Amino acid sequence: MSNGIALETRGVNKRFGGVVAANDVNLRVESGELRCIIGPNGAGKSTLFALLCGIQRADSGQIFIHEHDVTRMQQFKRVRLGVGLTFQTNRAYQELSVKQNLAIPNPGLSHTSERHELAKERLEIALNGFDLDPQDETIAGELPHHKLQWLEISMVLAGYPDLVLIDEPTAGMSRDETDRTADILKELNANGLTIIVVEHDIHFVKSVAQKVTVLHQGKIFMEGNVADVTADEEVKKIYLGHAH
Amino acid sequence: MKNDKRTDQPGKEAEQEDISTEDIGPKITRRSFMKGAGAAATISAAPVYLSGISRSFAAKDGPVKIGHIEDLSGNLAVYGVQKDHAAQLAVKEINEGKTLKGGPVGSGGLGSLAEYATKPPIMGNGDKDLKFVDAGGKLDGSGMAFVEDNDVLVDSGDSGILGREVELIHPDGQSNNTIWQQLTRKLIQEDKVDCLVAGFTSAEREAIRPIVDQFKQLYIYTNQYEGGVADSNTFCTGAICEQQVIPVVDYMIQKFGPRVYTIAADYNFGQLTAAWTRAFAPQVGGEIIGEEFVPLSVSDFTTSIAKVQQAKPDWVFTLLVGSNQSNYYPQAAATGLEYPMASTVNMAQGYEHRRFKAPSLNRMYNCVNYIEEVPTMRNRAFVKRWYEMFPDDPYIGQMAQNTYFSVHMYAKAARIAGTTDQEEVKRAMESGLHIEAPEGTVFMEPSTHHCSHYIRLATADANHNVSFVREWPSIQPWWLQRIGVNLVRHKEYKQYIPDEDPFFKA
Amino acid sequence: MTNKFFQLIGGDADIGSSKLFWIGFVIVVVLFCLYPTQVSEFRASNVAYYLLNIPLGLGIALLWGYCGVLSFGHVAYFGIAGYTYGIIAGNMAGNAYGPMVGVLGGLVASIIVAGVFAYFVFYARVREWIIPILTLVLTLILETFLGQTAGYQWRVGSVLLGGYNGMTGIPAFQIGSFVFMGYSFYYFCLIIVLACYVGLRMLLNSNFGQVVIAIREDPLRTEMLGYDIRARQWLVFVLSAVLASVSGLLYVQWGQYITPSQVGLYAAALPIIWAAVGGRTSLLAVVIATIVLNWVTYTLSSQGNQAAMVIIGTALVVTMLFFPRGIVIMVAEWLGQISNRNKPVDKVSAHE
Amino acid sequence: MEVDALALSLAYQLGTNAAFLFLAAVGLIIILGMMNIINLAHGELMMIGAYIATITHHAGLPFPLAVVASFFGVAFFGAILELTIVRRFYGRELGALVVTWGISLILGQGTFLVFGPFMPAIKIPGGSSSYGSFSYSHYWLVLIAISIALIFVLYWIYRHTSYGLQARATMQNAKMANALGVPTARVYTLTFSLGAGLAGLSGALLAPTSTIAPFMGQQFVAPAFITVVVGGATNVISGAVGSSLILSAVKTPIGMALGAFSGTVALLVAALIIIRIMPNGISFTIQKYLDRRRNKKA
Repeated sequence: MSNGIALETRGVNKRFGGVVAANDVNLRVESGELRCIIGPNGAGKSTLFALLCGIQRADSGQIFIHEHDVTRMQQFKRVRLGVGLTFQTNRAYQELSVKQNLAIPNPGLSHTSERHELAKERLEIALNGFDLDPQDETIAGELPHHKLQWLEISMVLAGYPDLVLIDEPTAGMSRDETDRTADILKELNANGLTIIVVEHDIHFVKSVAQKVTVLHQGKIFMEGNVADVTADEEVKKIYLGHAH
Repeated sequence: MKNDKRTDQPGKEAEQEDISTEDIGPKITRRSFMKGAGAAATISAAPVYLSGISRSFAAKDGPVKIGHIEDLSGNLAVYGVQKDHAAQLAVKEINEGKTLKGGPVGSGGLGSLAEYATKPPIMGNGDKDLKFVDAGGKLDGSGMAFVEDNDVLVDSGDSGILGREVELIHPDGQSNNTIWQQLTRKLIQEDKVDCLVAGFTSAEREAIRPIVDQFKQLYIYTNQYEGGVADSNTFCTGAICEQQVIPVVDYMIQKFGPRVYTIAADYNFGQLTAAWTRAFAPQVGGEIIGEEFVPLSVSDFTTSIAKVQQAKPDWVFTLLVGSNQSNYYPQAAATGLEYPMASTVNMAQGYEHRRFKAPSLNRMYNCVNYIEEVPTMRNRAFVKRWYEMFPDDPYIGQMAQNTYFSVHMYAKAARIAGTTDQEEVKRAMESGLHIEAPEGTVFMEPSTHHCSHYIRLATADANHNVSFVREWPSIQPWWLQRIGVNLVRHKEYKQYIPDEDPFFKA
Repeated sequence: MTNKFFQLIGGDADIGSSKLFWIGFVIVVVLFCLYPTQVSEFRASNVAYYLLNIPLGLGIALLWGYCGVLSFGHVAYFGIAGYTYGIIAGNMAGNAYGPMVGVLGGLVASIIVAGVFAYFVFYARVREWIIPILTLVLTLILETFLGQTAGYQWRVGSVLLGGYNGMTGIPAFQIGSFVFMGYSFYYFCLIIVLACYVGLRMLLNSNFGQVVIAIREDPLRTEMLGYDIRARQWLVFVLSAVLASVSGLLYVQWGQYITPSQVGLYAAALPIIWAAVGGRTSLLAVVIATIVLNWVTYTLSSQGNQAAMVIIGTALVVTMLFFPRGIVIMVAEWLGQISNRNKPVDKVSAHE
Repeated sequence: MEVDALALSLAYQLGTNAAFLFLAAVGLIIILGMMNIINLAHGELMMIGAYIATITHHAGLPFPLAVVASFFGVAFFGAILELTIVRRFYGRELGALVVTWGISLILGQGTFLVFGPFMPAIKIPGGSSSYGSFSYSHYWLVLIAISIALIFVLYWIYRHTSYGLQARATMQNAKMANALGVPTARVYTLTFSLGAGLAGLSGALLAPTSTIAPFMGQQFVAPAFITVVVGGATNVISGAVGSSLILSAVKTPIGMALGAFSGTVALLVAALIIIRIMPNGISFTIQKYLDRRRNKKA
């Protein structure tokens, strides 16, 4: 699975009014990678995800998923190419039961059916690892916060994607829960899932990432392995200067 | 008394018998004609009063039920409540042993020898206590063609109908056609009413007529409408186009000129009345120079007013219906539109001349069969009786008067029939019946089930005082006859529209 | 297969899935079947009128309660189906197949109009709160148009559209030579209403229905699971328009008559009221509210009570204030708590 | 023919049509735009305004004062409605829609039961002048002027008063505003009250041109909603102004050339098309255009 490019953007731009949210972004993620995207608040991380999924349209530039040009493709069609997304604020169906939450995603929609067996295994890994029962009648809104995050990740996996975009999965989690999330994501990645995570928690980033992309003011500021990036003075400056 | 035979031979021996037995000679003749020849003829043509004939009937079981549906809530309640009160008043009078004068019309025909005042009486000073400003011609006979009976409410010699009390069942149609259908079924199937009196809009009438026909229910529709209903079970007592449109168009063209602009409500009544105007204006020397149909929901008339001004007519024919559309009058007045106006609906229904500030309806001419201001003594008496019973009512409209005499007419027909059996009563209704209504004499024309009416041309001046500029004591409902309807011979259950008459295609 | 059937019909997309509930359900259905044997044809025909409104109410429940899209103008499809049936069956009067062709034609006409309209609405991704007003505008256009069709130029074949006076003399439904009138029409309505209820309940318990509910809960999340939500919303809209058409077809067969006021503002609000008062997130609640509210309206008006509208308005305000999720649903939950304290009755609780 | 007279008349018609739509919609759009409440009792609030104006005017109050009385009377009534009923429906737009429909039924039929079918009308103040074959009602000219004045007054309220500032903050993000110490509950009450008061004011201003009847509100409901939908809620004032101008620009010439039915249908069809092109309404498009221009400058 490590051959091929899972995701690529070429010169993507996006402005909201006077704010530049994406500035000539050229991002390239190989299949089988586990990439972390970091950056201070307002760096355009969530916007980038929205552009990748089609929730927002780029003003200019191109986006490729599995080497298909999806720049003008509807968002649900991109999902069908094998992409999954969890949102920054949890969007599992809080009024529905866990069972319904997990039943609603339909693997049949995914175009990557030849990889279904693998995807099915990954779902099993997630459900077991996150301790979720697909027959559970509990209303999702009654779950604790971390369980709700895990539920949303599992829901996305239930659609059998092979590329998932995960937006701040560990926000609000305890250390143990964060570690468990990291372990499962690594295990999923080992089973062939390409993962892109937006995260603030450097501890988490250090524990999972193979490669890190730093975003600043809508631009790719730096890209490299974890150690290099976290050691970089400029990166530290950005964080200190803007986030706090 | 051979009451069972009476309905079989309406207008023949039975009536002659009544004249002698009831001793009603020229003394209480409906009209005392002052001119010699007329007077002589009238005596022979004297209609018959049936007061007292039913004394011999023993009280049958249970009350006579009159079903009455009108809208007591919702948009049309304005008119519905008036009509409901009219039915209550009539039922009260019937139960008190009263009736309106009238009966089958004898030979000579109705009003055939009547002439009318060259200068009719004029009323003034607004509001409920009208006074004669000018009584018209002199009352000594030289200036007056005829004098109507002043007191038309007489003893019926009966208590209730055929000795049975009359019960009024009057549910609320809620201005909702489906509820009208449900209520009609209920009144017919469950309450088993002897007579159904109902309907304001034509839509309501058409909603319930199939049910009426399914159960062969005797049904009286009391509203003014566009005409054309030929239905063996339905009797229409309101005025129709030929009785209202032609007189007013004729008068307006003579008085103000031939260029007519029509502005009409964009639905059945407005469209069909406009079609009548289109067909008849040329015959009386007029010309339609413009025509606009306005949807019922429109309430801002700026553009319509500008279009009238652009067309520069001699007068405007306004056939506007409902409370939204009556906004036209104040808006037109404020814009300085000062053309004379004519109508067949306004004033008499929604009393616009009372509601709107003068001079919105200045120079409005309206052909009506009734309006509260009708200056006759019999009407003043009727108005007085009404306000005694309903002191808080704002106005007595044309339709309310129709409902009032229609209920009395039913009672009269049932007495002629000697039974409340509906088929028998229908035949009695077809016996050439007339009734002395507050408006004047009304005659139920047997072949078409429509009424002749006493039509008046009422006009409002700059202060909204109403006066009457011309009267037609009896205008026949002739259009259905023209296209060959004879319900006595051939049963029918439909509504004709002018397009079915080649005359209107020209 | 049968197992699957029971799973679908008994699922938790609607209130009541216990054995006790189903016993009660069957008893009520049997009572409805016996009712005409005990009353006059008039009473049966009155109750048939309450019944024939149910599909319209169910359509609103499906669209608003389960899919989260409020249409204020579903009576437009009621009217389109009714008028089309009147035109076709009227022109084929005397032909035994006329009414059937009319029913088909009515449904097809509704589907076309609803399909085109829903395409405009959903594929433009119109904001949620605009949809009720857009649908209302559509039905007002229809009313304005039909209102001015009094003349002969609006004759289709031998049938007059009739303007505000409405279209009269619409043939009753018949199969072969058997005409559905009076008692038989009552049973005809009862069967159709049962079929609509059971069918919808099964649909909503299926995966399709679950996705519809998911769209109501969170359209974007659902779309990001790979569902074309616009196509689903479109389909649900058309399906609910079909349900409204079923009511329209039954209505013209019941009264043999239809007027433009059936697609007017007041008529448009009624099904919303039924759904809101009963509880739009339950099919059964809407069914019950439709019957009860129609009965109340009729009873008040048959007594000539001028305060009918004030009473209905007050009921509406009180319901929305104190039973925001609908009276029937909240009573059912209360009953459910009594009989079974552990199990919540309504999994698909209201989304406010 | 007299082309200038016709042109002037068309301009006048355009103005009155736009003023009618603006007045019918202004109260509704404020409540909808600021609070996300679709107020189906809007027509009845206008009706109450007309009734207050009629009653006080017939009791001897000069008409302009009667109009002011209507504004305050209906604003007060609106505040009571908000405090007792409407405030329970924030965030439940569709619930609000149903409950306000219930309120409108009660108010309409209740007024009928209390005051009867009609009220005596108010005479339209002012006279008329004519140019060419057309004439113009002074009162409508005054209404056009009042509509324009109202635009500026609203603009001023929202830009330069502390209520305006708080209202805009609440509209953007109620939670944040509340956290920053804006009394959002009071802002909502004031906004609903202002919207209701404006409905009452419009009802009173339009009262002389209309039949004063319990169900008179219904005539304003459809035009008001169409204006609001076309306008959108991004910016209350630009939405109401823009959409009433555009709609009357469609309706007036078509109505003049083809008649009232075509004018009405054209209005409805135009509304559908505009919404298809601009799903968020005219005000959103205006806002976007302004943003873009600002960006270019920046």
